[in-house]
This record gives sequence, structure tokens and C-alpha cells, in this order.
Amino acid sequence: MERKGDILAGLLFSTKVIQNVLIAYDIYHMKICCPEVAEKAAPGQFLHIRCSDGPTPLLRRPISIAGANEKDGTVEMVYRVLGEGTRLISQKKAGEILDVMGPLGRGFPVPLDAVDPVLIGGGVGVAPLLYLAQKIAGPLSRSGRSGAAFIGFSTAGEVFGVDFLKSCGFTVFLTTDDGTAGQKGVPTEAFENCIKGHEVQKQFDIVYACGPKPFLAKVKDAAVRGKIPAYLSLEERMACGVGACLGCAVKSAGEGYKKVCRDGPVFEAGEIQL
Amino acid sequence: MERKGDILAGLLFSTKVIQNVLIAYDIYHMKICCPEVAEKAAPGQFLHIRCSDGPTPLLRRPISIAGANEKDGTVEMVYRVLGEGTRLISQKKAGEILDVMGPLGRGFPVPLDAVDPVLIGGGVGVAPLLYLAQKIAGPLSRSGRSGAAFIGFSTAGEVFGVDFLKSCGFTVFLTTDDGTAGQKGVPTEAFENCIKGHEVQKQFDIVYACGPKPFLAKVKDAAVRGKIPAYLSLEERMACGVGACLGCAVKSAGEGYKKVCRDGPVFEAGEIQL
Amino acid sequence: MNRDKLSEPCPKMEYIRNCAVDLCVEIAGISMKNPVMVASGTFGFGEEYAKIYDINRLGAVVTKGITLLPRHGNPPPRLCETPAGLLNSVGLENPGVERFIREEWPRLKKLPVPVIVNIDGDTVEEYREIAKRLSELNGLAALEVNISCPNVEKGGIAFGQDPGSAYEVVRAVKEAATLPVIAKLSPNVTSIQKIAAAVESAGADAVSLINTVLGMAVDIDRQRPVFKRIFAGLSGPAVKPIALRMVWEAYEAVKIPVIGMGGISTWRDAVEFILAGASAVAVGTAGFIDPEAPLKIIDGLEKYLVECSICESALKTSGEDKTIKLRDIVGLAHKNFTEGDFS
Amino acid sequence: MNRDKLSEPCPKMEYIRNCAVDLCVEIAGISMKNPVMVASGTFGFGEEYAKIYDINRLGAVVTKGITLLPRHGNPPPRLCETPAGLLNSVGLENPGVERFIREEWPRLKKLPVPVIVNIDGDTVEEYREIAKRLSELNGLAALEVNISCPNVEKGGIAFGQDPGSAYEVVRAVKEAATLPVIAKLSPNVTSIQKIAAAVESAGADAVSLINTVLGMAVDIDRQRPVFKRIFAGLSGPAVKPIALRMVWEAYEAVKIPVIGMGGISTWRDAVEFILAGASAVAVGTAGFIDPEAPLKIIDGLEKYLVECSICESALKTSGEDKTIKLRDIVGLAHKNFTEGDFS
Ligand SMILES: Cc1cc2nc3c(=O)[nH]c(=O)nc-3n(C[C@H](O)[C@H](O)[C@H](O)COP(=O)(O)OP(=O)(O)OC[C@H]3O[C@@H](n4cnc5c(N)ncnc54)[C@H](O)[C@@H]3O)c2cc1C
Ligand SMILES: Cc1cc2nc3c(=O)[nH]c(=O)nc-3n(C[C@H](O)[C@H](O)[C@H](O)COP(=O)(O)OP(=O)(O)OC[C@H]3O[C@@H](n4cnc5c(N)ncnc54)[C@H](O)[C@@H]3O)c2cc1C
Ligand SMILES: Cc1cc2nc3c(=O)[nH]c(=O)nc-3n(C[C@H](O)[C@H](O)[C@H](O)COP(=O)(O)O)c2cc1C
Ligand SMILES: Cc1cc2nc3c(=O)[nH]c(=O)nc-3n(C[C@H](O)[C@H](O)[C@H](O)COP(=O)(O)O)c2cc1C
Ligand code: FES
Ligand code: FES
Repeated sequence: MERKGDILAGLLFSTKVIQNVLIAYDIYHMKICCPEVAEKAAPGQFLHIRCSDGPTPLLRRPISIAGANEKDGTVEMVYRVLGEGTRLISQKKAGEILDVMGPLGRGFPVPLDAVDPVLIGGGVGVAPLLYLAQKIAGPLSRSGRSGAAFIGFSTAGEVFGVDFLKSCGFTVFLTTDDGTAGQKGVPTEAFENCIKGHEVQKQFDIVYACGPKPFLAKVKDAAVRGKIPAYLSLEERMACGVGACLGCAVKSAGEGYKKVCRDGPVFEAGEIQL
Repeated sequence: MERKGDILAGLLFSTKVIQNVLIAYDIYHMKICCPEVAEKAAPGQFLHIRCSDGPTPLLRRPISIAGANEKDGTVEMVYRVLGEGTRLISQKKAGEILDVMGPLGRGFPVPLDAVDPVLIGGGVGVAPLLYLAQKIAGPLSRSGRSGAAFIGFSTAGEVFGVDFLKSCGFTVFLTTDDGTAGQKGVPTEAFENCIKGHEVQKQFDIVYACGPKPFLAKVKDAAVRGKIPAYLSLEERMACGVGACLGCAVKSAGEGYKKVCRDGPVFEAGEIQL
Repeated sequence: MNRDKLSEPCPKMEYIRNCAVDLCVEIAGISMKNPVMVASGTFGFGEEYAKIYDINRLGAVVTKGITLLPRHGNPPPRLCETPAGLLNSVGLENPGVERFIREEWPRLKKLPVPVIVNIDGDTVEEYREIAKRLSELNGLAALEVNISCPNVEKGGIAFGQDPGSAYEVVRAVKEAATLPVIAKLSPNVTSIQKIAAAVESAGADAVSLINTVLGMAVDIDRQRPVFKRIFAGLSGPAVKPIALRMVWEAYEAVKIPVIGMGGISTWRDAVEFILAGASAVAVGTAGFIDPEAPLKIIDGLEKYLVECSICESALKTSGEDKTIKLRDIVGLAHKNFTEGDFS
Repeated sequence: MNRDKLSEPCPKMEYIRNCAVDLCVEIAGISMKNPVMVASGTFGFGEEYAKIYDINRLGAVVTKGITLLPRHGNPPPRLCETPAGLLNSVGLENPGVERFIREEWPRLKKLPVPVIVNIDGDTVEEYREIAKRLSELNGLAALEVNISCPNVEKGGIAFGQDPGSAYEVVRAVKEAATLPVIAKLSPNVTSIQKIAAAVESAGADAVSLINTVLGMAVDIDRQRPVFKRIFAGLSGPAVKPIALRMVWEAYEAVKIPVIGMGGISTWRDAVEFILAGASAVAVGTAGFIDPEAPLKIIDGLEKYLVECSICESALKTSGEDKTIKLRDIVGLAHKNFTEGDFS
């Protein structure tokens, strides 16, 4: 792991890829070595990744941190190959160099007190929740509280993270759009049914969610109705990733716009309009 | 080897890389499988190679055919990594696909009668001469005539082709700019000295040359003075490679411009101004 | 790896498979079996690419620019690559109208595809002359009046940068020609709308845009411009957003059809231009990289039209007719923008 | 792998190692230790990148555009990638001049680097007001008058597309301001030379160009424009050849210094702009990809100047002085073009 830039830096790193493997349909799990990020990162923060040396694709790509290990200095990501940028990232082989900026943004507030947390994730939105689960696992087991994770994918072939979430002490409710794994449906519904007591009645103290905007809007509604504080991780196209270009706007609950890269990607549900 | 396009085509191929190895400083030897090209190709013709799937570098890169084997359908190239395009080509691994157009252009006229030919090449300009030597080798040995090759490189580390030229029956006069291999100097001088009889007095019937423009200008002068017909292979930046864009102009001896891709790359010395 | 929506299964697909797709367009009275043309100057006189693929599949062929007298063009270098772009300084090298008629036309006229000749001149008189001469050819589909060539000493782009001169040239050609007239516009202007309106009022039957964007490159080793004429014309993917914007603007400014070009490399690009208002598109620089790009674009357009979401809106406008027509989506983005709730 | 001439051994190197290199430039009365600035709107108010690298190494810092009153900017999406380019529709989101002075200026004024504030307005009066207000700040280096923003309803680009309005705005700012005034020009014009000449005659102390090129993108799934304001501003490597051409033109049209920008990503790009006539350069979009790009460019310029062939010509113009001065190569390509034998 070579450190780029001068001593001020600490955000620009030329890291070594340790592994980069296909774990589900079009979904990769990458591990890089970057002790500085591993040390500082908070769940919900992201890395801004350069995918090519040339001018196409031009911009970096934001990918959430899906895990970090202070001891061996590794950082993990789980990402879906969507277009050219992620395709190029997926081609990186172990031993190759990956240019990353980070950790960037404001992450999830990790509860200090004993709470019953619920994680709600759709598709690759599950990725940042894995790191969050990793961080919550200790407190959760120490306090004897229970956590639940509602995660959904379009089909069985895309499922990832179930075992990891279980190993962190979470009860996992899995849904798929086509019913090929878990329950047929979407995790937001499963979550609503749950707090409404339709199937397994359960109350939660805090909601953490990540997924597409309409998905988060449903989580927000359910959380508001259930009077549970909710933290939502948003996506928006990014250029700078650090708040300098004002490109990644999301409508604020008050006037004007928040920046996903700087004020988020995690927002308290009340801060923003979805 | 998969054939692209419809039956009219025969110029667009999606070929398989068989080998692509570093043979000298920044110089690679690539072998692809393309029976159609192997069958039709004439020495001096070139392939127009797509080096990336994306828009940078935008254009194809012309590379001379350095060898072809009708029997196993392979085609060879020798190229120097100069910029982004050739760098990308150099990264192709055996088994990968290379998108080529060709064989394109007008090549060297291969003598039908018994003649004493001389090849003069500078740097990667030696590449097309290798294929020419391969084609002349048979007639040369059958007719009992003798061929010579004056080839020059900047330094010993860049030398290639010597053994191959010898194996084709050519006497090789090697020069390097820094004297680290062969004689110190440039091949054009060595050639001039030779026909002037300074060292080894020898007459030739036909000159074939490839190298940078100033180099070819010297060959042309020497050939004119020695009254030997000379065929020169030129380089110019290309877009289409087939004569459609009029981009690869070279001043014609008469009025206007010839197109390197269509009228050349090999020109009779009298056809063009250098 | 860009997940192709088209390849995903779609519930309506079965129904849609039974629909016919109609790619036909009519522009300036020219009937084209599909809207994909090749751009002037990137296709020679059709001979080269005819050896590589079946050019009869094209919607139309546009020749290299022709002038009254032969031209040698500019000295090398004539090309310089830029990020996702190409600078050219060819300078209208061409055999002149007489040799064109003698040497190229006999072959071109046999093509079962509309052939459009791109014409250029130093003076209005020259445009008039060449238009008159070419009108004598039987079977020629249209003239494309290039008032936008950036690579020549006189005329060219200057005519296309001022509404008055643009009007004058097109008017003269229109008077002299018995053929449909397409005005090829330059992007190097403050208002493409004014120029488009000017050539429309001069009688142009269609506009085509964009020609190349003025650019340059400097040779940092020799510390001087790369090109002898200093400036050159920029084409290729780099200019696509600019071209698309101008097509959008032209579509709003004139009633005559718009032929869109500038950086089109894939069917997705072509769809963007068509939705922005292009009745047809031309492929230029992309053909250098993949000669078959125009054919792939034709295939892609067809698939796009049968794709679910499109069908809905196309069927909406086509009423009961089960034929999905490309011409129904020309300019659709304007309608959707005005009518849609954009949030 | 692009073989770097700079790393090759050079016989004159020993001699040259003993030469001093002077990257200083003075523009509009602002002394800069090197000619590399950051472009407005791509660097916020300096805070973000100050956390990433030593921004004190920059030649100058230019802030995001400021208006008299706060602005919310445009709704998302505000960004769209294009081949080697970036479309943005930020729309001048900014805290307004008063909050700028209260919240950003105290930090900015402590920078040991000249700070230039980019200003924008809907009306000439607004430009005048904001110029007056900012002139009260002690230590501010200059105002950059943005008459070229493509992303706002009123004002912005319209001022920069007409020599008369451009004159008016710059004149008003010049009268109101006690600071040097840089006019930031729009590339979306037929003649950049007329606009440059107009702002020079209005008293501008320098011109900077180019702002973004008007472009657009269409969402082919939703069949409508990507951006709510339809058009957006194109920046990045794609526009480099256009920007370079306009810098060349501006250099020939005016006597005041030219600040060049548009797609500059490497020191090679910067050298092209300087040879074409830019006394300084600004890095915008490239900083998003590599925040340290400006620093790498500074280092590269230094190396370029000591490189053999350059030395010769630089030494020629510098006479006996052993210091190789960057300012000696500003516009050198013009001289070499006129004097050189170009064949
Ligand atoms: C803070 C943050 C964290 C993220 N974390 C992860 C993660 O952990 N794992 C993961 O797989 N992805 C994550 N993403 C999304 C990821 O950044 C994008 O998938 C990626 O940038 C796509 O790049 P590409 O070049 O592959 O696709 P592109 O070619 O850029 O896009 C492919 C297609 O998808 C559309 N598209 C892509 N991204 C968006 C978007 N954000 N909004 C609207 N349309 C879009 C494009 O318009 C295009 O049609 C995150 C995004 C953000 C903002
Ligand atoms: C008909 C023909 C046959 C060729 N055969 C061979 C061959 O067998 N082996 C081989 O190694 N090369 C050959 N070349 C040259 C080869 O095409 C170029 O080296 C290659 O295109 C460079 O591409 P690049 O992207 O690597 O470098 P680029 O990034 O395009 O160029 C790198 C640097 O070199 C300069 N440069 C590159 N090519 C030229 C040129 N032609 N004229 C002026 N400046 C140039 C560029 O300006 C730039 O500074 C041939 C060229 C032609 C026209
Ligand atoms: C090498 C070259 C030559 C061209 N010659 C002409 C020409 O003769 N007449 C003309 O109207 N346009 C000419 N053009 C412009 C193209 O027709 C087209 O308008 C432009 O290149 C944009 O499309 P593209 O990006 O798809 O290439 C030429 C373009 C190139 C690249
Ligand atoms: C996101 C973004 C915001 C911009 N905001 C401003 C601005 O507020 N004022 C201004 O004069 N130019 C603005 N610009 C234009 C840049 O300063 C610069 O002129 C342009 O981007 C070209 O340079 P580049 O290609 O290096 O980015 C902005 C550009 C971008 C990409
Ligand atoms: S990406 Fe630039 S402000 Fe968020
Ligand atoms: S490269 Fe197009 S004519 Fe030669």
C-alpha cells in the first residue's frame, strides 16, 4: 500500500487489490489493502474509485465500504457491474493497483446504547449494511439485544450477504422479486408487515436502509408511521465526491439541496425529500 | 477465428491472439490466427487494429504484416509500444480477441525474375521487411542470387530480425546509433558506403525500404544516385485505412496528394515527394 | 457488459414480436428505407466501404464534398486524435464536379440507395454552377449544401456563420437545382436557430447538422500548431452532446426535417438524436473505427422500437395500427418534456 | 508507457540542471508563483481540496460563482458523463455574497495564494453591486466576471454571447470594482475574437476562457432530456481542442493576458495552451478525477522548461540570463507559425 500525495492528504490512495471475485450474478466482492481507510472508515462511508487511466469513463465511481479490518488493513466492497466503470473495476486482478479516494461522506450513526436495530437493503444497497452489521455485532451481542435485516434482491442468483448478516447476530428476512429465494416480494413490505405485526410482531429502535430512491421513500414512510428514527443511504451521480462541484444534489427537507457526497450519503430521514 | 460482417466483407476480422511477446526493448512480436489474411496478404500491406472497445484511443492503429503462414493461417506483426494504442495492443494476451481490418494497402512488388535485392530498414521499419524477406527467400535461393539487408536501431536492446533475415538468405549489415550492436551509424550510410564501394562493393537491382521519412529520403537519394529502382514504405496518421477519409496524405511527385493507406503504404520512390 | 435492456425478458414481448417495425423515413422528398446515412467526407464515393459491407442496407449515401474545380486539399498532417475525438484538416480534396460525374457517378447511380452529393464553393456563383450541373444527373437524390467546411481558405464555414450568407447560398442553389436541397450547418455559431431559420426561408428542404466543430492542436515538441491551417474540424464521440443540443434547437426552430450527426457511434446515440428531433441520422467518424457501425445502428433501432416501454408510446401515437413506426418517435423528447412532470 | 522524452538522457542536461526555472507570471496585476489555477465551480471555496493536498502550491484559487443573493441551483440530476466529457447543470448554487463574505472569506483570505472570486448576475446592476461589495474585501486578488454560465434562466451566457452586452457588464464591474477584473468568456459564440475585443475595450484586465460548451443528453429509457433545464455545460478532455482554438484566437485579438482552460488534464495539455497564448491555465474537471492534477501539471511544466529543445528557444529569448522563464514561451506557437517554414 503506497500513500499518494503529501502529508496533508490521507484521502488519496494507491491501493493493492487482494481479491476481486464474482459472488453472485454480476456482483463482485473486492478486497483491497488500505490501512489508512481501514482505520478511519465508518459504515455508510464510501470510496471514490478511478476505473481507468484514460478519459473514458471520465469520472470516478462511488462504491460503499462493505467491510474493513483495522488489524490487517483491508477494506471490502461489494458491487454490481452496471456499466463501463464497474466493468473495468471488475477486471482488476489481485496484485493490481486500485486508485481510491476515501473514506468519504457521512456514514451511519452507530448506536452507543443498547438498541434493537433493523437493516433494510435492496440489491447492492445491502453492501454498506454489511459493514454496519459488522460494527454493530459486538454491542448487539454484549447488550443481548436483537437485530433484524430485511434484504431483497430481484432473483436468487443475485443474493449475497445472508450468512454474513446472520453471523453478526441479525435475523435475516430475505425476499426476491420472483420468489426464487426467500419470500416473494420486496423487503420494504416485509418490514412493514413485521412492524405492523402481520407475521412476526417486532419493534425496532432504529432503522438503517440503503437502496434505490423509491425503495427508501417506502422505508421512510414506514419508519415515520412506526415513529422509528431512520437513516437512509442515498445514491446520486457524483463528480468530485468531496463537496466541491455541487453535482450530487438531493432536495433537502428545508430549502435548497443537500450534497450526497458531503452531507450524506447517509441522511436522517427527516433531512431530505425523496 | 470468427469471420465478421457478411460475405462481401473479407476485410473485417475478429481474430484470436496466439502469442504476444516482448522481443526487444518496448518491441513486441504478435501472432494472430486469421487464415483469410494469411492467404491474401502481400508483404508491405498492413492491418488496421482496433485497440480499445471504448472511444479512447478513438482510431484504429495501422501495423505492418511482418509474416504470414498460409498453412496454419497465422499472421505476424512486430510493433513498438509508442503511445496508448500500442500499449493496449501489447496488453492483449494469447487467447484474447483482436479486431483487425486487412490486409490493406499496396505492398512491395515481389520480383518475379532473378535479382539481387536490398532491404533497408530503420527501427520498427524492419517489420514489413521481414515478411518481404520471407517471400523473397525461395526465389533468391532458387536463382542463386544474393540479397542484403541494412538494418539500424538506436541501441542493442532494440535489435530484432537479424537471425530471421539471415535465415532467409540475406547478408545482414547491422547498425546502431550508439554502436552497442553492429556498426555505429545508420543503415542508410552503410548502404551508401556499400554501393559506393567504400567497404564491400556490391550492386543491387532493387531497393526495398521502410523507416521514418528523413530516412526514406536518404534511401531515395542514394537509390537515385545509384540508378536503382526503390520501393519505399511510408507512414502517415490514418483514420479509415481504406481511402475513404483522405486523411493520410503524402505529397505526390506530380500534383496533389497520394493516400498512404490506399495508394501505398509502399510507393515507387519516383511517385512521391519526401 | 452494459446490461442490455433489450435482451431481458419482457412480458409484452410475445405480443410485440407480432408487430411490424417500420424504419422508413421520407426527408426532403427522398424515401429512405431506414434513417441511417453515412456522413459526407467519411465515406469517399462509396467505393471503399462497398468492399467491406453491404452498403445497400444504408438509408442513404452522402458523398465527399464536391467543388466546381478539382482541389488538392491541405498538406499533411491532416489528422490528429483528441480525447474521444478526431481533428481533420482534409480541406475538401476532391476531383471536381466534371470528374465526379465521369468517374464516380456511373458507379454511384447504380446503387439501390439514395445518393446525396455534398457540394461546396468559394462563392455563391460556384454553388449555383455546381448545383445546375448536378441537377442534370438522372437518379441523384438530393444535394447537401455544405456551408460549414472549416478547412478551406474561402467560403465554407463563413457562409454558415451568418444567416444572411447562409440564406444567399441556399437560395442560389435552390434556384439552380431541380433536386431537393439539404443545408449542412456549422456548429460554430452563437445561434444555430437563426441559421436554420434562414436556410428554411431560403427554401431548403431539410437541414443536416452538425459539421465539425472548430478546434486545434499544438505540437509541444515543435512548439507550433499541428496543422498548417492552424484550425481543424473536430468530430467523433467528443462532440455528441453539442450536436444533440443543436439538433434539439434546430428541431424547435424549423419545420423542415432535421438530419442529425456528430459523434453517433451506437444505436443508443442514434436514438438520442431521433428523440431530440432528427428524422434521420448520419454516421461519420464512427465508421472509421467500425465500418459496420451504421448497420449495427439500423439493427439496434429496430430492436429499440420493439422494446416494451417504447412500444407503449409508439402504439399510443400509432393508434390501432400494429406497425411500430420509427417516425413516430422523431422529436418525442420535446413532447415528453413539455407534457411530462419533470421532477 | 508513453515514452517520456523528459526521462531520456540529454547531452545538454548537465548544463541545463544549472539553470533556474522561473514559473512566475503576472496577470492583471496579480503575481502568481506559477501559472496553474483551479477553475471556478470545480473547487468550491477551497475547503474540500485543502484537506486532500497542499493547495498553497497553486498559482491561484478561483471560487465557485457568487451572486448577490443566495441561489439554490438546479434540481438533480446535475451531472451526466459523456465520452471524455462531463455535462453539468449545477445552476450557480451559492450562498450569496453576504454569506460568502461571512462564512468563506475569513478562511480564504488567510491563504498565501491569490484568491479570485467568480461573480455572476441576472442584470448589469447585480454585477455592479456584487463587484462593489467584494471590492471592500482586503486581500482579494481579482474578480472573474462570469458572463458565460449556461445553466441559469437569466443573464449568464446571454451576456457573453453578444459583444454589446459583454461590454456593458464588464464596464459596469470595472467601474464599480477597485480590483483587477477578469472576463470569463463563453465558447458558444460565432466569434470569440469580437467578444474578447469587446471586454478588452470595456477595461477587462484579462480574459479567461472557455466556460463550458452548451450540450445536452437524452434519456432514451424515459424519452426525454436528462436535465430539467434541457441544456447543460460540457467540460473535460472532450472540449480541449475547442478551448485551445479559442485561446489561440483570443491571443490574436487582444493585448490583455489570456487565462486558458477547458479539458486541461496533464502538463502536456497545459503546455499546448501556453504555447497557444495562455499566460496562465486553470484546471477544472480533471481535478475531480485526480485532485492532484494541478500539482502534477506544475511539476510537469517545470520539467518541460528544462527539457533540451525548449531550452534552446527559451534561452534564445532570455538572452544571457540563465533563468528559463515560463513567460517566454507564452504564445510561442504563434511566432513559430509565422516565422517557421511549415512543411
Ligand atoms: C454513495 C454511493 C455508494 C454506492 N455504493 C455502491 C456499492 O456499494 N455497490 C454498487 O454496486 N454500487 C454502488 N453505488 C452505485 C455505483 O456508484 C454505480 O453503480 C456506478 O457508479 C455505475 O457506474 P458504471 O460506469 O458501471 O455505470 P454507468 O455506465 O455509469 O451507468 C450504467 C447505467 O446505469 C445508470 N446509472 C448508474 N448509476 C446511476 C445513478 N446513481 N443514478 C441514475 N442512474 C444511474 C446510467 O445512467 C446508465 O444507464 C453507489 C453509489 C453511490 C452514490
Ligand atoms: C502503414 C503503416 C504501417 C505501420 N507498421 C508498423 C509496424 O509494423 N510496427 C510498428 O511498431 N509501428 C508501425 N506503424 C506505426 C504505428 O501505426 C504507430 O506507432 C502507432 O499508430 C502509434 O499509436 P500509439 O497509440 O501507440 O501512439 P500515439 O499515442 O498515437 O502516438 C505516440 C506519439 O507518437 C507520435 N506518432 C505516432 N505515430 C506517428 C506518425 N505516424 N506520425 C507522426 N507522429 C506519430 C504521436 O504524435 C505521439 O506523440 C505503422 C504505421 C503505418 C502508417
Ligand atoms: C475526415 C472528414 C472529412 C469530412 N468531409 C466533409 C465534407 O467534405 N463535407 C461535409 O459537409 N462534411 C464533411 N465532414 C463532416 C462530417 O460529414 C460530419 O458532419 C462530422 O464529421 C460529424 O459527424 P461524426 O462525428 O459522426 O464524424 C468530414 C468529416 C471528417 C471526419
Ligand atoms: C461542475 C462545474 C461547475 C462550474 N461552475 C462554474 C461557475 O460557477 N462559474 C464559472 O465561471 N465557471 C464554472 N464552471 C466552468 C469551469 O470553470 C471551466 O470553465 C470549465 O469547466 C472548463 O474547464 P475544464 O474542462 O477544465 O473543467 C463550472 C464547471 C463545472 C464542471
Ligand atoms: S460529487 Fe461533487 S459535490 Fe458531491
Ligand atoms: S486513412 Fe483514410 S484515406 Fe487513408
